[in-house]
Amino acid sequence: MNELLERLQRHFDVNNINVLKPGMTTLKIGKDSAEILIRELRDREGYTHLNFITCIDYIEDGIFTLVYMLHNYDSKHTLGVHVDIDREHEEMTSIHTLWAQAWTYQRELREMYGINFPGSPRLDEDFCLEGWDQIPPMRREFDTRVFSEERFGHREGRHSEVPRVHMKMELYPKRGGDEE
Amino acid sequence: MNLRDLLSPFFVWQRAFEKPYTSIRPTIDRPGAPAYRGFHINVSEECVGCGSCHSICQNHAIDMVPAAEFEGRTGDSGLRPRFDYGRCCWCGLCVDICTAASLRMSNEYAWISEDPDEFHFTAGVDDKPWQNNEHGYRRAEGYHLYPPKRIEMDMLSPDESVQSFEEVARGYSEAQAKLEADRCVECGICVATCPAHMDVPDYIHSIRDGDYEKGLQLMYRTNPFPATCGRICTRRCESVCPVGILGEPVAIRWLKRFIVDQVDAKDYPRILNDQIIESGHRVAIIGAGPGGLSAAYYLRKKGHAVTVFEAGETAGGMLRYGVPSYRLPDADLDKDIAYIVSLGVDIRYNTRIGKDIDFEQLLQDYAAVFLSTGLSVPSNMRIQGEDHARVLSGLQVLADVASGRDPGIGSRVAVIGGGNVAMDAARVSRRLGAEVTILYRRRIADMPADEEEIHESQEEGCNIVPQAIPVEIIAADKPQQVSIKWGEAEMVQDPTGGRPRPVLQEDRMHTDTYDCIISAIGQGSDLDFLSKENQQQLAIEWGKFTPGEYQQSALQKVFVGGDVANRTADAISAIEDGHHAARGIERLLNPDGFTATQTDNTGEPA
Amino acid sequence: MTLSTGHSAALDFAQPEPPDLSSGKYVKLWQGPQHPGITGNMSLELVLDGDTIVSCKTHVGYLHRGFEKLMERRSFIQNFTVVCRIAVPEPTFNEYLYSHAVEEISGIEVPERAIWLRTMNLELMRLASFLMWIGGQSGAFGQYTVPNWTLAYRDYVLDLFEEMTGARIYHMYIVPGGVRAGLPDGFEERAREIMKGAEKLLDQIERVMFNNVVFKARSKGLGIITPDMVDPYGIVGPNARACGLARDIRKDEPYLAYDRLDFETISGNEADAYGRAYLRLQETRQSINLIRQCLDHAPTDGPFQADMPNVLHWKVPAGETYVKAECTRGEYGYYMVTDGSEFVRRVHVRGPSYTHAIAVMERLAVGTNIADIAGLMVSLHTYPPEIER
Amino acid sequence: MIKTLGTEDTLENAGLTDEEQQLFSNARPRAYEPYPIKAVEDFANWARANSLWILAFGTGCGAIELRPLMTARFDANRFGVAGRPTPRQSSVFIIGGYASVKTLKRIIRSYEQMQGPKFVIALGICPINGGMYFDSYNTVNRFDQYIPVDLYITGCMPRPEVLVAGIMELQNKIKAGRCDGANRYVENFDWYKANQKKVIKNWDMPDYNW
Repeated sequence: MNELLERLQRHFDVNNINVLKPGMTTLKIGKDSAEILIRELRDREGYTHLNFITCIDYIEDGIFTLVYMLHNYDSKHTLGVHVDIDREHEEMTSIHTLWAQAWTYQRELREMYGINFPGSPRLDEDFCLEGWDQIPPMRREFDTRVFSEERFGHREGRHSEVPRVHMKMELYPKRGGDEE
Repeated sequence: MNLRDLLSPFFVWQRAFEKPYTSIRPTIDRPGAPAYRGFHINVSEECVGCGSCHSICQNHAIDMVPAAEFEGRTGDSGLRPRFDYGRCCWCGLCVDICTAASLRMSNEYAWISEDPDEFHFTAGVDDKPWQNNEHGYRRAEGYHLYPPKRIEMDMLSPDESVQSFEEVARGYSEAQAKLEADRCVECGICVATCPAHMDVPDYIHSIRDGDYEKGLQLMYRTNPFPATCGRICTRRCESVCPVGILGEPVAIRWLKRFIVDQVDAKDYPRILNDQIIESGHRVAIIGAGPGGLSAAYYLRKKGHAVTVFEAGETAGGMLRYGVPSYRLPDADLDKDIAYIVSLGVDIRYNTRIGKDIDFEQLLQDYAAVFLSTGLSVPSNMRIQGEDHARVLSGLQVLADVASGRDPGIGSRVAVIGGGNVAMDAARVSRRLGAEVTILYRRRIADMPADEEEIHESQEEGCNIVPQAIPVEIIAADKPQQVSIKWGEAEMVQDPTGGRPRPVLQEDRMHTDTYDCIISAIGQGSDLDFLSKENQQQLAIEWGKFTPGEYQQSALQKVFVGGDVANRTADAISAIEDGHHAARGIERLLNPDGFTATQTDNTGEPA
Repeated sequence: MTLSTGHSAALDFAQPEPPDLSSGKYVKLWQGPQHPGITGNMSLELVLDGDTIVSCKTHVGYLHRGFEKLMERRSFIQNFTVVCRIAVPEPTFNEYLYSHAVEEISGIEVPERAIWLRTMNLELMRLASFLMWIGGQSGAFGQYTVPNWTLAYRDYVLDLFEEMTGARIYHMYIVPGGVRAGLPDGFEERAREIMKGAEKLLDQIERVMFNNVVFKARSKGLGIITPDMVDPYGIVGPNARACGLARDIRKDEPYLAYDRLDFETISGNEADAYGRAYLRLQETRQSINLIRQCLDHAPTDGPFQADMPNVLHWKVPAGETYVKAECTRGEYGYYMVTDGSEFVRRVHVRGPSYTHAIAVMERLAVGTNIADIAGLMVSLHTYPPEIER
Repeated sequence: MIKTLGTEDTLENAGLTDEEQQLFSNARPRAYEPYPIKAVEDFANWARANSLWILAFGTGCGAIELRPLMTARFDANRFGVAGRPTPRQSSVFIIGGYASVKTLKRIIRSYEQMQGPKFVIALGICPINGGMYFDSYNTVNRFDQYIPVDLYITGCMPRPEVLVAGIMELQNKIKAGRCDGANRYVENFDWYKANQKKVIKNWDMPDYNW
């Protein structure tokens, strides 16, 4: 395991190596060399299985972290490759030539986060949504509850009381903490 | 293709001879499994309406709605869960979290309707056929969604504690406090029960956040004695804490103490940031106990010039003289008082109303008077010989010890009484090296003292003799000693339904000799400073006031509070009286700017 | 057997050029979303030349509920009730993986009894799911007897679930920290009886379905997956095992009590629809065996839940993990990132159908007869809700 | 070529291209009128109630409990229930729980294609008030805003037993002549359409499919 990481560190600018548990490690690499690293892992290091591609929205840092989870069946080791991309320029090299299912993930990320993968097939086709007219729904700033209430509405006739407030109103309306 | 493959499908026919397994009337023949998660049942009498079910429901399927009165547990909020079966997913988390275990599930599952607006019901209130169903999901034994046991407070061992006046409860560590604060379900039922209506869930929340300064601010909104109450409060809040129904209540008092312990006294002005804009009004307060000082604090915050008249040498009243320092160290009481004084409250010590200043004079000089003189006169036992020199009052013993004087109790002491003062006197005597016997008229379970106090005094070696009625005090052979004649009592049921009465058994009399007898059977008020005329006007009954709205007495300018005006006679009630009187005085002095506390009553789920 | 699973340059998974529909030679046909042959809604946009498929596009999203978004605004305890809805025929895998991910990040040790109960629950689920699948596969080839048997028998397994967990479909039994209850009285005997019946049923099915000349004729040679396709297409589970790769997470990276159970990874050597179906039949039997072992070994007393903080304001420390389990269709995984707050930062649910129903299906469908497309779809054991979540 | 009606009482079909406009009708739906003789209508209702053909379109999780319904244990066939793969032959549409926006479009199409008299049963909590997915951006909350529903069965999931009970309830309702969901749809057609178009943003089908 350590040899692999050493090798990777020698050839690539990987950082933030994080051993999550035996059999699973994550590392971070720059956007430009990510595709080469993943290709290298697949072809030379035996990480032949792509578990998934996903994205984490760190809106407070202004980045999307793409996660490529690769698995090596021989060493039973899983390697998570993290790639930070700018939230404003959300674009990433496509890896659809490496795995057959990669373009599906990229299509999903396009729809759910708005990330562009130039060259990836059927990228702009609807995947799960149809006629979506809002910001991509998985972005953190999209509030699904507010949207649902506005567009779909709820049945009327619901009202709930907070025990504490209710008891104050009923039992000691003039006492308790004064409003500042 | 071979013949076997061709023929094998026809084995299907063998099934024709098997017993059919169609259920003829599915809904009737097939009830849900015994532990099926079907429609909800709520035992309304057990429910306290804490709203934990509402908080945990991820679908916002539960509304808390006011329901008709139930003979429920104390602290019942009066709300009951109302279910929206257009939302509920029957996960049963509400059953799992239910603090009172009143919420259950039946194994009924069929509800068909044409009207989509019909799928609402208040479990246990609306009549539903499954309310009395015996089957259905119940929380399994040993399954908890919050820790039922409280975090133990470190205590000095009884052997150590009797050696000195050092504080017995050592306080929570930060880790312990966070774990204990984590147990709170944030229902807020305690807020209603707390006489001062402290924002308990909010300051417990601030512990979880590690924001103790905010916690302190929250506490000062309703209570300027947090360090004191964090140690000696009678904590009625804990008696209604729903977490305590199935487990142990959240240690609200210790958590309050923890917050105060985390904040240094010199940071108080910065944190509390009480801005005072002088109003020009002058208010007199009689008595520098918790009630008087609480009123002083809130009046001072409103900008009034406050003068407190105190008969004793120091401020604190009963907290100072009546509570021994192993329960409330002087430093902590001073922490609270010093902050109140720092706002510009003028305390005139050694000033007795009626002797040094006339009450009528106060009424003339000040815009309002708050009267909280407390109960300072020990009650008599009303038995023969009780004026013997070796019969001491519990209050006097405590005051002597608090002031650093030797009460001179000797080495064998009998304490008469079962209240907190009796326990304190007994434990103080233990610390002074005496062997202590406590005589109490009723059973131990009937003792008005805190259970914890009773337990700790027993642990420290006080011998409690219950059902013992003092009959006579007799002079002993030696002048430093005194004898007491007492008789055993039998508890007799009261035919009118009151609590059982002890009845003296004439044939079982004992006489014991002690170095002194400490009488601690209660205290009365000293209102001699009021003229007869005033006493009549102020409607005093049994030495106590019965205040009106905002603690106002029959005299418009006079407000009353503290032990002298309430039944509970504990610090937290006095503090609230002071706070409420301050509100009343504010209303009197500044009628235009006054608004009663209002909070919006919306319960929209977050 | 060593097989080459490396990525060969010859494999080309570029998207084929769309056929020229205006030529009048082709017919475009939509299959789905309401196709009765599959579990869940998914549609195939097929282009036919005669009755041969020349191009296939999978369309999903009919069941998209945005679980990953919903989970980001629910607390950790609330999420466990949501996750089981992701895959209706196999909710417990979601429950287990979600709970396991939370436990792993927050360092909660699950008691022994809960481990065994979880294992048993998962294997019962596998049995129920396979029974349903066998029915689906048989029905897709026009035999309606077997589905009626298996679905009716699956109901008995659901009865066991009802007793054990309190619900038929959405069990919500495996919670972060353990399970919600022990086994009810008499459960073991009833379970053993149902296992016995299931075994008998599987023998009958083998005879009626697998020896059936029509089934054989239609499923043999259909949708062949070659070993060199496995990794490039991300094929997992029985689909991969059927072509000879002995890959089973239960054996390779054991979780729960699988390292203490006696079983062998089953792999086949015919990677067509028939081979896959037969392999699944074997795995169903294996599952029955595993349930029996669980019944033998599961402790009957002791705690079934770890000490938990107050779940109403449970903050899980910041962390990241990927946990996976072998569900009936292969590797099911939960990737979880937490940030120390009361809410999860990100959960990604990896369902095996994601690749099977799209990339693999689109490739295998080409050249297939239109009549076999439903059978092919079922033989890949696709389940749309886990694709779109 | 389908007959195009005059402009005063026709649908706009604005979602269709000019070419497609020619292929679809622009007629409004017509309400069902009962037979003038009550006995005949009662007989027809009795017949309808005993041949409920279900559209085999499992729109949500509810589909999983529909399948056991047809097996020997619950045997819905004895109530005259049978599954049909096409809306043209079906009279009952069982909404199996939540409806995502994408599926709602297909539900509307399928529902409108069903021949009257037709009935809708909504299964589970989600069609009532959003249920589990009340805050999801892709599922509708109040199903009765889009399609008229004759009967609601609450539960998550409702068990096959209660489905059987629901079917029996529907039969009673039909026999009593109280199933007027389809007529409500016709009478409030514009309201339903407005609601549908509010959530379906890519309306590329005729306003009424039949």
